[in-house]
Amino acid sequence: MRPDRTPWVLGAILAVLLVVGPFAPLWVVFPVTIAIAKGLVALGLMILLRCGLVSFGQALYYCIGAYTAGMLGRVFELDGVFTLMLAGMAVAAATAYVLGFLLARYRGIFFGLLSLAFSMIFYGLLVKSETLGSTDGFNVLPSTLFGIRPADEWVRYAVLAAASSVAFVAALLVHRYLRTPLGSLAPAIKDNEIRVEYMGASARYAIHVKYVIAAALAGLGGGLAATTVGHIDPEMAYWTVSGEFVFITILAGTGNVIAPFLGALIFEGIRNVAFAVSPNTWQMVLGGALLAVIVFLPNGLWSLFRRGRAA
Amino acid sequence: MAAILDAKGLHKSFGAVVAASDITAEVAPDSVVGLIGTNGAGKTTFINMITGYLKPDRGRIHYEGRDITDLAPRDITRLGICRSFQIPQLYSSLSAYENMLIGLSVVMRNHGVGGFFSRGRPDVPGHGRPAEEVADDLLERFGLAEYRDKNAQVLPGGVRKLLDIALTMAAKPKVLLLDEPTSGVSAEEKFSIMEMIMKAVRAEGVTVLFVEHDMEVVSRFAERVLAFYDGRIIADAPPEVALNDREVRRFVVGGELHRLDEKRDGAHA
Amino acid sequence: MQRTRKLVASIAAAALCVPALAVAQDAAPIKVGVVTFLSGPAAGPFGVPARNAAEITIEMLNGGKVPKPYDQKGFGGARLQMVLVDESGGTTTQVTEFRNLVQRDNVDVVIGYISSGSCLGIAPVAEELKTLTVFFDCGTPRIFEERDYKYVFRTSSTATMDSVGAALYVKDLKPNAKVIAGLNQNYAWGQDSWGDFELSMKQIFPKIEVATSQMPKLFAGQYNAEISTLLNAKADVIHSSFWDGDLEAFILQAGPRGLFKRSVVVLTTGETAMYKLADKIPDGVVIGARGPYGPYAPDNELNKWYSATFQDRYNVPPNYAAYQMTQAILGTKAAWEKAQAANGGKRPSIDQVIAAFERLTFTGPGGEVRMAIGKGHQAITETAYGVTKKVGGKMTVANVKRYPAETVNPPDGVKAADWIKNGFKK
Amino acid sequence: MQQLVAVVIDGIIYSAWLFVAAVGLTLIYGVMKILNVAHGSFYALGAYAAASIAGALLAGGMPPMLSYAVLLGAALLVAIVLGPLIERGILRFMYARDEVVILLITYALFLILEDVIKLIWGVDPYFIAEPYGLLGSFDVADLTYPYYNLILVGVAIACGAGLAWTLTRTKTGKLLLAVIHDTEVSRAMGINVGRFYMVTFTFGSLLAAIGGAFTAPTVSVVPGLGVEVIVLSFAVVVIGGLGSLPGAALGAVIVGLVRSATIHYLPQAELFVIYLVMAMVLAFRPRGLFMLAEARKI
Repeated sequence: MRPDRTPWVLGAILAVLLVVGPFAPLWVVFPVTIAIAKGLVALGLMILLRCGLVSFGQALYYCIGAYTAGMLGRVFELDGVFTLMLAGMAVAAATAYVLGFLLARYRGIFFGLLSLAFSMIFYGLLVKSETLGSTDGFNVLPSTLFGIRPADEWVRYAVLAAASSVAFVAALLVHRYLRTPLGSLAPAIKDNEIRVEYMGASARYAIHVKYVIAAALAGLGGGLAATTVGHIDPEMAYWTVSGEFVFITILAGTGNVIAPFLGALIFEGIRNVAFAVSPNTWQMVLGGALLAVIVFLPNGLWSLFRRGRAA
Repeated sequence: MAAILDAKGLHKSFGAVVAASDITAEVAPDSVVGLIGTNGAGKTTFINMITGYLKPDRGRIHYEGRDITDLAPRDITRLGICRSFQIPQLYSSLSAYENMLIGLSVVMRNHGVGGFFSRGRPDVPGHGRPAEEVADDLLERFGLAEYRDKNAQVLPGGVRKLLDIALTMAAKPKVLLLDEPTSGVSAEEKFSIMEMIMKAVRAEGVTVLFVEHDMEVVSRFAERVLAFYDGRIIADAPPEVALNDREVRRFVVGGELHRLDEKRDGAHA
Repeated sequence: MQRTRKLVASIAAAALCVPALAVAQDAAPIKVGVVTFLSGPAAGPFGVPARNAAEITIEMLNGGKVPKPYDQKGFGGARLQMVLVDESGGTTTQVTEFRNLVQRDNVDVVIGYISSGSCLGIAPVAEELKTLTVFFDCGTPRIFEERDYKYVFRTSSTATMDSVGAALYVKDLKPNAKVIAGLNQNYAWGQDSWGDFELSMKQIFPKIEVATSQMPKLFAGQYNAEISTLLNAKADVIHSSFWDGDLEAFILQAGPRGLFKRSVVVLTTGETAMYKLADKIPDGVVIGARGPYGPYAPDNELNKWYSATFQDRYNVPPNYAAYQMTQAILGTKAAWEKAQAANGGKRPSIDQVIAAFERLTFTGPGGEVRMAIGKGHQAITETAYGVTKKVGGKMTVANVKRYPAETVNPPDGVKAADWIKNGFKK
Repeated sequence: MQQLVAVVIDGIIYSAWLFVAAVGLTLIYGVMKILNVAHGSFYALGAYAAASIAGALLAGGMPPMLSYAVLLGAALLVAIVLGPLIERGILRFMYARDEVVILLITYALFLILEDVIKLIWGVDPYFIAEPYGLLGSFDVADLTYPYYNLILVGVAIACGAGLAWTLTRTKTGKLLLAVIHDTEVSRAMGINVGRFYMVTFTFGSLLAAIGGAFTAPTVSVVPGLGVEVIVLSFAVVVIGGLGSLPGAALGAVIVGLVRSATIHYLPQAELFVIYLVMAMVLAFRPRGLFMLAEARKI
C-alpha cells in the first residue's frame, strides 16, 4: 500500500501559506483567503459528489454561515474570527440536519433542484427582511484573533493565517473521514445503492451524515467569507453562487481533499485575470476557460497531479 | 430444533396480480432449501419479502424467533439474512477486490468500528482479520483471485454472480438467499460453480435457500424443495419426493424435465 | 456589429491619445479606477452610459477642453489614467476587484458603484485601504447613517431625495389625491423607495389610503398580473421606482391596458427610458431623473458643453447616470485642485484632498453640488420633477417643479427615515 | 369575483409564456438527459433576433401584420444556426460524461453566449412593440387586455399540441420514443441516434427561441434577459416531471395560477412562491407530478 502523503502535503501547504503570507502582496492575500472560503464549500460538495449527489443549493449554507457570523457581530458584538466561523458552521449543520431528513431521500437531479429551491426560499426571506438591509445586506465587524485586533496592515494576513489553519484542520478531518468505513461508503452509494442496503448499511443515513458535513463546511466557508469580505448580502444564497461552487468542485475533481482548494484558487485566478484583461467580456473568458478544463481534463484539475502515478 | 426462519401466511399482490398467496414455510437451521417454480410463480417475491425489499400485505416473518416483517432490508441484513441477486448488484466501476473492501467496510461500520482516529487496520468483526486479508481470502474461496483487479462491469456473467455471493459472505450471514446463482452459466459449469458456492458457504454452517431452474442441480444440492406455483407453495418435501409429485411435475418440472433429458442425451453422446 | 467596431475604435483612439498627452505633461499621471456595470441588466441604462461619461470626461480633462472652472488639464495638471472594472459578480467579487485596483494596480482614486450593495460593501474596505473612493450613483442613505467614513464620498444625493421629491410633486400636481398604489422591485432599492414615498405621502396627506403595494421579483419581466391589480386599485397615483428593462417592460405592458389613463404614474427613474420609449409613454406621466440631470439640468455653460459633447460622441443625450459620473469626476477634480492650491501648487496628499473635499461646494453639469451632510461626505443637490409632454413628436418634460436641496434632503446628522417621520423636521 | 377572473386570466397568460419558455427544456432532457442551462441563452437570442430583424424590416416599410411571421422566422434562424453548431460542435463529444458535467458545459456555454449577445447587440435595449398593440384589445371584468396575449396562449397551445402530435402520431416521433427508451438498442437497430440528438436539440432550442421571440414585443430586450428564464423553466419542468410533456404543461399552469393568485392576494410573497411550490411538489411527489418512479429490477 502507498503511504498516505496527503497529511504531509497539507501541512506543507499550510506552512508555505503561513511563512509566505506576510511577504505576499496584499492583492494576492485577499483572493487566496476567499479561495480558501470557497474551497471549504467545495470540499463539502466533493463529499456529496463522491456519492453522485450534486447540490445546486449549497449557497444556502454558505449564506447561513455568513449571516450567522454577521448577526453575532450585529446583535452580540462578537468579532472573534474563530467564534464567527464555528458559529456559522454550527447553525448551517443544524439546518442541514433538519432539511436532511427530507433531502436524503432524493437522488440525481431532484436532489440538486430541491436543494436549489430551499436556497432560493432562504434568499427570498432575506430579501424580505428589510431590517437586515434586504438585498443591500450589512457590514460585518472587522474580526479579531483571540480578542486581539491586528493592526490594519496585518489584519489580512491574520485572517489568512486563521483561514488556512481552519482549512488545514477541516481538510485533514475530511481526509480521515473519507477513509473511515462510513466515509468510504460514498462510491458504493454512487454505484449501487441496493447493494449498500443489502450489505446492511443505510444509504439514506450515510447521505444524511454527508449532507450535514457538507453543510457544516459550507457554513464554515460562509463565516470565513463574511469576516474576510466585511459585508454580506442575500446574493450569497442565490443559485448562481451555488452554481459557482459546483463548478469549482467539478473543475477540481474528487480525487483528494486538496483538490477543492486548488480548484477554488484556480477559479478565482481565472476570474481575476478575466476581469483584468477583458472587463467587457470577462464572462466569455471565464466560460471558455471552464469549457476547456472540462473538455481536456475530464477528471478535473486533480488528474494533472495523478497522471504520473495512475499509470 | 426450532426453525431459524418462519414465514406464516404471507400474502402479496400488485394490483390484480397475486404474487404470493398464503405462503407458509419453516426453515431449519443449517439446512439447504431449493426453491423451484416457473417464472412468475412467486420465488423471488418470497425472497424479496424475507429480505425486506417487499412488505407482505398480510402474514408475518420470524427469524430466530424475532418478528422481522417490518424491518428495513439493512436491518434484516444486519441480523444475519443476506441475499444475492438475479442481476448481480455490484459496484460496477470498481475492481473485484475493491468491491470486497467496500462490502467489508460496510460490515465494519455496522458493527460500530469508527476507526476515525485509529492509525492501524482494525479487524473485521466476525472474520477476526483486517479487511484486506478477508477480501483476498473470500475472492480465493470463490475462485475469483484471477479477477481481483478487473473492473466488475467487464467480468463475465458467471463471475459476476460469484462476486455477488462473495460480497454477501463479507457480512457473515446465518441465512443466505441465493436468487438463481447459476443462471447465465453454461450447463457444464453449473455443477462446479454450485459445488464451490456450497463448499464456501456450508463450511460456515450457513442456512441456504436457493432459487434454481435446473432440477438436476436442485436434486443434487437441496435437502428440501419448496415448489411454487401461481403464488402458492404446492409442494414442500425432500427433492426426491417433491420432484415426483404430480402437481409439481405438471406445473413446474414439465418443461424443465424435457430439457433435462435433452441435456442428458447430449452428455452421453 | 457597428456598435462594437465603434467601441473598438474609440478605445483604440483613446489608447493612442494617451502617450501623446503624456509627453506634454511632466507630472506623474493620476490613476483613476472606474467601476460601473459593464454586463448584466444594469449595464445598458446606467453602467455603459456612465462608462462613456467617464471616458469622455477624462479624455476632455486630459485635453484641457472642459469649460471653466475645470479647464486645467487632468487633475491640477496631472494627466488622468483610467482603469475600468465591471461592477458585476456580487459583493465578494467587487471587494476583490477593489483591492486589486488599490493594491495591484495602485490607483490613486476609485470612482464608481451603481449598486447600493456594492457601495455598502466597498466603503469599509476603502477605509481599511485608506483610498479615496467616490460613489457616483448608488442611492441608499445607510452608508453615512450607519458609520462615519474618512475616505469615502458620495457626490450624488441619496434615494431619499427621489421619494420625497416625488411626494412633494404629487402634492403640487394632485392636491386631492386619496388613494395611492406602488409597483417596486422586490429588493433594497425598491423597498426603500416605496417605504420613503409611502412615509412622505402619509406626512403630506394624513388620510391617504394605500390600495396595493406590488413587489415583483427583480427582472421578472412579465407584469400582467401586477398591472391588473393596479388597474383594480383605481389609485389616483401609482409610484414606481422601476428601472431599465423592468421599467420599459412595464411601460410597454401597461400602456395598451390603459393604466396611464386610469392613474397618474410616477416613475422616479423614468428619465432613462423616456427617449427610448417616447412613442409608448403618453403625456402626463411623472418623470424623475434622480436629481437635476438630463431634461432637468440647468441651462448653464457647463451643461451645454457636456450634453453637446456627449451627444456628439455617442449619438444619445447623456442620461442621469452619465451626469452623475461626470459630476463625481469633476467633484474630485475640484477637491484635488483646491488641495493642490492649498499645498502651494504641489501635488496634494490624499489627506489634503480629503480635507478639501469635505463640505466642498462645486458645480457639475447638473448645477450646484454641496457636500453638506454625512459629516461633509455626502452631497445634496436640488431635484426636479415634471410630466411628459410631446412637442412636435419630441419627448419633453412640462410643468417642471424644482425643489431646493434642503427641502428634499435631511439635515446633517439626521437619519432620512426619522426626518420624514418628523414631518421633514429635525 | 371580478378579481378571481383577473387571477385566472393573468395566470393563464403567464402560464402560456412559461410553457413556451420551458417546454424545450423538458424535450431536450427527455431525449438527451441534458439539463440545458444555455436554454436561457436561446430564449434571449430569440428575443434579440426577433427585435432587431423585425425592427429593421418594419423600419424598411414591411406591413406590420407580417411582423408575427418575422418573429417566428427570427426564432427559426437562431435555432437552425446555433442548435446544430452547439450540438454537433461540442455536446456530441460529451454524451459519455456525467449528467452534471454536461450541465456545467451548458453553463459555460451560457456564460459565453451572454457575452456573444453583448458583442453583437451591445447593452442598449431593443424594442419591437408594434405587434403587441397591433390587434387591439378586449375588456374583461373591468380590465383591458391586448389581443396579443391570446396569440401567446395560442403559440403555447400550438407548441404543446404540435409536439404531442409529432411524438405520438408520426414515424419520426415513434422512432424518437424508441431512442428515449433505449439508446443502445435503437442504435443497434440502425436508427441514426446522432441525428435524432441534433434534431432534438435544435428543436428544443427553437422552442426557447420562439419563447423569446414572442415575448420580445412585450418587454425590453436587454442583457441578462435569459438568466431569469433558466431557473423559472427549471422549476416548471421539475414540478411537472422532467421529460414529461403534459408535466411541463401542468407545471406551467400551476406556477402561473399560483403566482397570479399570490400577486392579487398576497403580493409580498411573490418573490419565492414559485420555489415554495417546487419544494412542496417535490416533497410529496419526489420526481415531479408526471414522472414515474424508476423501477429497478433486482
